[in-house]
Amino acid sequence: MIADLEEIKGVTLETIYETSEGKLILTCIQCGTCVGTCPHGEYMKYPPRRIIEMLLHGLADKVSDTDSMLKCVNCYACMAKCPRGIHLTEVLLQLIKEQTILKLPTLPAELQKALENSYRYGNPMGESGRKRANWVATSKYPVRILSQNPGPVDVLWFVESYPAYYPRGQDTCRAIAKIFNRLEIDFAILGNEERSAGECGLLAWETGLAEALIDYNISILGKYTFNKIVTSDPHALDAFNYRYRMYGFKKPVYHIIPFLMPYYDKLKSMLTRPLNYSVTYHDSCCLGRHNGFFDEPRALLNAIPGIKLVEMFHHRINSICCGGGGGGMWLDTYFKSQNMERLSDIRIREAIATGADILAVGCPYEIPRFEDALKVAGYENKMVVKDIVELLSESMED
Amino acid sequence: MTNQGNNKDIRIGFYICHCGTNIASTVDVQKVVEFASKLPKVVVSRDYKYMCSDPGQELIQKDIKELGLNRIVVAACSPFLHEKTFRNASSQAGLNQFYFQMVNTREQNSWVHLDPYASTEKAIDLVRAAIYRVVYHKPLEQKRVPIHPDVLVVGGGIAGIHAALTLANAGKKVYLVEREPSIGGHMAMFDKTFPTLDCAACILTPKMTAVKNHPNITLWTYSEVIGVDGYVGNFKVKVRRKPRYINEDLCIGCLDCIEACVYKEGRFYDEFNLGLSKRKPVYIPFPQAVPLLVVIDPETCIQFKSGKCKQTCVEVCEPNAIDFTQKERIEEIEVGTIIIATGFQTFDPKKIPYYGYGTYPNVYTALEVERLINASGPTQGQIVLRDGTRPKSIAIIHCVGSRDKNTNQWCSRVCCLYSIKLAHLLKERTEAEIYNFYIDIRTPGKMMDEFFIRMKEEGIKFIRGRVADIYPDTSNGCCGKLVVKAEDTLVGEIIKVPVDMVVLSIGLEPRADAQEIRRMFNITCSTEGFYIERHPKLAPVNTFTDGIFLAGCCQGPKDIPDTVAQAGAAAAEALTLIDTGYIEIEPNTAFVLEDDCSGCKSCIPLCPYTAISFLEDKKKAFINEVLCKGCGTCVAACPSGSIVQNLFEDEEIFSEIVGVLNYTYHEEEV
Amino acid sequence: MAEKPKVAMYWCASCGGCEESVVDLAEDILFVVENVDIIFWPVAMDFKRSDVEKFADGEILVSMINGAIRSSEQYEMAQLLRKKSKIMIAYGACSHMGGIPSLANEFRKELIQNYVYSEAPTVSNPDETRPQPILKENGREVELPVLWETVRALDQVVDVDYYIPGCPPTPKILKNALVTLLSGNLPPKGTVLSPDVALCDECPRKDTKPTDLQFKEFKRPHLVEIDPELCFLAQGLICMGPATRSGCEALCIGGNMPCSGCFGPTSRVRDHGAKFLSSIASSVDAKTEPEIDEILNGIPDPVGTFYRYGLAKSTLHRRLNL
Amino acid sequence: MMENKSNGNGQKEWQPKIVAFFCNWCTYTAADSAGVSRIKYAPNIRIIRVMCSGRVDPQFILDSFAKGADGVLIGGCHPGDCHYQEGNYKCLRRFRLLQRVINSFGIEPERLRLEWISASEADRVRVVVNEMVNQVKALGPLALPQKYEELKKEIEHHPVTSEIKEE
Repeated sequence: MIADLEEIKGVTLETIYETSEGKLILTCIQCGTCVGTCPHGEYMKYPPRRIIEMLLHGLADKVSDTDSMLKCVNCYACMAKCPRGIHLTEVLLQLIKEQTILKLPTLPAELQKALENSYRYGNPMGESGRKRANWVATSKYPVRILSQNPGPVDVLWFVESYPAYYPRGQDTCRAIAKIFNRLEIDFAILGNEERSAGECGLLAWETGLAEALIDYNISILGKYTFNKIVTSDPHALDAFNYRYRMYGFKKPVYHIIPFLMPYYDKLKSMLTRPLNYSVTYHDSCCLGRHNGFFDEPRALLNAIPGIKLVEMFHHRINSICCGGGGGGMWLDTYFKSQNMERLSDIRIREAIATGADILAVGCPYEIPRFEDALKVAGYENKMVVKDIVELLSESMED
Repeated sequence: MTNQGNNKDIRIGFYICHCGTNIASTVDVQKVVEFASKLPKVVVSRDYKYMCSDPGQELIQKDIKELGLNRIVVAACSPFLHEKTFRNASSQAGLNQFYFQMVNTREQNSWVHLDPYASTEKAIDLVRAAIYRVVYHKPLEQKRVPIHPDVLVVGGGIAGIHAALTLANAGKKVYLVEREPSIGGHMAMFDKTFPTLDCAACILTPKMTAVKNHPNITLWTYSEVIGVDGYVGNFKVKVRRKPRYINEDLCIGCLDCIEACVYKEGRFYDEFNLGLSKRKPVYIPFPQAVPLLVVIDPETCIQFKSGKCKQTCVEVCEPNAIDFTQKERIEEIEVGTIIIATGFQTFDPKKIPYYGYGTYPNVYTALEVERLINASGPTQGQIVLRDGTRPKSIAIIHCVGSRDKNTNQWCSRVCCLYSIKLAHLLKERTEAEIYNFYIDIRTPGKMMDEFFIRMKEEGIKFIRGRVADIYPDTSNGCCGKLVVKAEDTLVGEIIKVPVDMVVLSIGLEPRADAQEIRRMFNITCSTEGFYIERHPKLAPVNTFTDGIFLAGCCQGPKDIPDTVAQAGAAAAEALTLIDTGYIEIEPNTAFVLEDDCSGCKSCIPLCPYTAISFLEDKKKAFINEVLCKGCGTCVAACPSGSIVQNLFEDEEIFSEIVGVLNYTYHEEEV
Repeated sequence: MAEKPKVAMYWCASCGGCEESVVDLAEDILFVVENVDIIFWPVAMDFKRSDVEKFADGEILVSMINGAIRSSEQYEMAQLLRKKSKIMIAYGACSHMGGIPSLANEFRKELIQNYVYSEAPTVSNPDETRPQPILKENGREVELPVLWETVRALDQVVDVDYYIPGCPPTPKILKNALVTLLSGNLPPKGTVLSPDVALCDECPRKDTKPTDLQFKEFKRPHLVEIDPELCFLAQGLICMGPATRSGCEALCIGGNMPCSGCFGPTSRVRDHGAKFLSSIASSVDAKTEPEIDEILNGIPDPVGTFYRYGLAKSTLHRRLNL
Repeated sequence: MMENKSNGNGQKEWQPKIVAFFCNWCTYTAADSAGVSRIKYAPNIRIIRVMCSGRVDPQFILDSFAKGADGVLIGGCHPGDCHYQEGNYKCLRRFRLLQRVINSFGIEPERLRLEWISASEADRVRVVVNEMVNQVKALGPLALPQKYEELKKEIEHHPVTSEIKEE
């Protein structure tokens, strides 16, 4: 499922066949599964199957002359279903996307702004870097900030930008602070020193920006002594696990959900307040399809007393992307201008069809996207979007 | 060192084969010939275009006679292919055939290397090794093992049935062992067969009855082979016969007991109909079952579960055939040859969750549809969905689980054609719109492509694109349809087709227990789990174990005509052995040098065949040549070097080591 | 009166046990004295090298050399005696196969000398005095023997006709050998003068060895109480008997100690240790690597165990990464 | 590729020689099948056929090293799949101990490798042979015959003596 990092490091469209990952492209049988499963396949002039055939015929330039690849939301669906096991998302499509962005006369404004902000402020929203740790003051439970208290720590919690600044994201932060404290985990955050992990930059194939952020974060992380990184953002998880590694970063990195699994028994004993909700869980692309964590989020939800889990039609490996990945978070206006339906709107219809009260998620992008989609669907009072950690915290009596 | 015989008069002939250009294009044949001619004791060194041809063999024979050669080395292909050929050629010229040694210059050299220099160097090293080795060869006699004339056929599908009948008609006694209560296998489940559309039952049932009635066939259904011992010609086989709880000799097949069962309706999963219908605890798998004997399923029968059944079945059975006390029996038989025809299983489509099998009731497997179409099936041939309605649109999805790295990588060969056949039958019975979603249509074989074209003419739709997603239609006026989403790759558009029924054309795969069966019979499996034939072209039904043959889909997916042809071939191979009466086996057995043995007993526990025993009177170890299979493990482990393996003597291998390493050459170099 | 055959005896790198074994002949020594003329035996009588040099080539009937060859002097003496003798016999395990001294082949010479002359806890050598090949004193220069890097068996430096095995050879073996040699009815060159069957053949415990022996663990003789009747291998103790020539009358076994292999392998075996290793390891009662290793770790020093007397004559001769 | 390249001057890059003992039923057959599939691998390997990996006498392995092999590869059937039931286990047990022994003799354990390659794993032959050739190449020549020649020199002359005379 996951490409060999050593192999894809520094690979270009010219050298792609020199790697065994790249050679897989030669085995494409043109079955069209990638196109059929691509959430934006209908809107691409050159969807993945055609890109492969164009590439094989030396016509890759023609593909990057169009905006086809800008529509890729890095959802890994084509890769997950490819019968030839071609690492489309990780290897081929990113290279085409890089070329596409280079050739575009102007980037869509919203994306342009997000990238600029990330560069200047270390977060895509353009918030002040000095306010990054402000949320800590609102937490009922203590959160140690390394820059103020730099001693060794077991878990370095990489908060990331959405959770740090966005109000609903801060809810998840407080939930995590509570869970960590209750589980007696030795943890700390970087605080204002932290900057976006750079995954959004990477997925939009703004390599220079991504490298700047990676260099910065690696140097900051190098100042402190810790054993592992935990983050609630699957995109940061991917950035650390697949990109930072290429730049020599070695520490283990976990997403909060699988990280909590070894504490399952202890955690479950603390979940005493019943939450009598019907819940449907949306598999995040990065957490699920890319990293294979399908059972863990469901196990944690099922640990909460009172919760009844119902599934949407598309779940686990067949889940539909919320549309936020690959820079999609800042392309909604652009997509709309192309008459494309928002993926979060499509997804929310399936969620509503389950009749669930709560749409549980495991990625900070999903909360704002789905909350907005619920509003558009006129459903904002009937269904609530919540991160799994929020539900865990809610069930945990103080 | 032990005395290796009189080496003075050794006269070696060396020959290298060009194999057309197969060897000669990579290996510098001339250089090897020249090199070999200079080695000690080599009298003649030649090359020839095709050594295995008659003139090639005659060349050797002429040299043996005229030049008095007494050792022959041929560098050609793998010994698996032509060692016998050259041994025979040598022996026809009056030389003991074991004075021959072969060098593998093709499969393990010219075909696997690109650089002619390195290939030639390798060939020279291996030729040197063979020439050094052959000096130590001894004249040996081939052992003859008598062949027990009885045959065991494992598996009662069409392959096993055909093989058994062929052998029985030739007058041989056959044991046919089938795991299920009836023979017939998968073919009995089918409705019609492609491309002729004749009814499977019509052509299969007469053969099934013939098996039952044949005086030379012992048919054991509901039975499993649980142990195999021995070797070609003399296998000892253990068969477990599971209790049916019916006295087979008394049951007359009236089926009154089924009628009389306390369960008025079927309540339990009907294996033969894949759960599309329900059966009672007392049942027959299908109306044409052979033997027509009922079975009682102890898992569901009230008598077995609580012991408190009214036993209405017993009351009604006039011949008093029902016997709840029946126990399993173990039969032990001796046979000379074995035909494995254990068949296949179908791919479990739940492994591809996005096709919704098991989630959406209207997603069926092709095998389930075979049962639906079949007049003796759960709906008496009516094509109706689980809610009783008749589908108006049907999608058939090809290649389910096949050609896919995530599931099975191979093409199952039969799915295209059976999908096309099902499309025809479904259209004929329902007049529904039929969409075939395919990656490639593969219709090789006699009348097969013609069949495909005919079906196109019938108006069946073919869409080139692998289905990416199946989900319920939730559009306005939601109708319970399923949306099949794929890219129509020829048009270049994504299509979403709402259909009433989805048929998954699941591929064929090895049975789940293929590995256990393989171990039991000591045959080999490919990584996929299909049994490997000895040679894909020249020995397609043989295995690497002498006396065991393959027939049908256990060797790889194939259709009915190919299965029957292979079953016939397997039967013919067995017949050849039986009618020859014996088999010559390699004399590579080990023997103890009695004078030298100290009787330390180290070797005795190492032999898996208990061929080594301790002679209490002499206080020495003794190897029973008949039981020895010639692995050489005891030889390697004998601490005083007192066991010798024919064909693989220590000195023979030591001289090969010296040869491949060009040992003296290195010394000169220093 | 016909002249008695001349016999020479010499020791090289050895412990002296072989010389002792001649004396162990007891009254049979009279048979020796009666039949041969001992013309060179420095350990027992006062002979000089020059005495040997005076003989014509081949004038001595038999030279018996015990001890391994590991210095230039020993090599020169072996060469000299070879030249002067009709028959050269390697006497005892060291001469036959390198013996205990050839365990030095597991190390570099430098390492051994460092230990012996400096590092050993009992050594006080503040001046770091070391053996020198040349001694200069009073204007004279004396060349002294040089210690070799590699310890060798006799036949690795000179041509050897027969071998008398054992550490040391037993009186019976020696007497039989002498009788054979004096009879003039000589066996083929290269023969080891003891039966070419492994020791189990004459072992009193042979019958106690089971036919289904599997090793679940290996024990070490100094750590367990040894059953005086039962086959050592059946007790989990390494006994080289199955791989070692007989002829010693199982003396060690009689003393309740397992065979350590001093008679060397049979003629059909090239590498004593490898062959024994093969038989022992084959019967280890485990199928997974960790389990196999756990059992085999019960043999802490396989080289020292399997090649105790024969490292010089083993296939690999010595440690090779010098 | 690891082909033996000879340049114009007739000088060769050093190429390791690997002696392989392959069992008749699995690994030898797999090597044949690699040929039939035209799978290419390094030509440094010299295959000696034995009926079973259980026939591989440790003496063969030591002798191969002593006679100039830079590496020895043993190929047998997977555990549980031995054509002779358990010969491969016997081979494995000897191999585990022998590896300790060769290590004591100063031969890197990587020069001796045991691999289970079934008849169907033709490509595994390529992978294993290439891996082993690369591994042995990295270790450099073992060259025992040459080392023995070198060691023999001390028999004939006294290096220390000659040094002193130079003074």
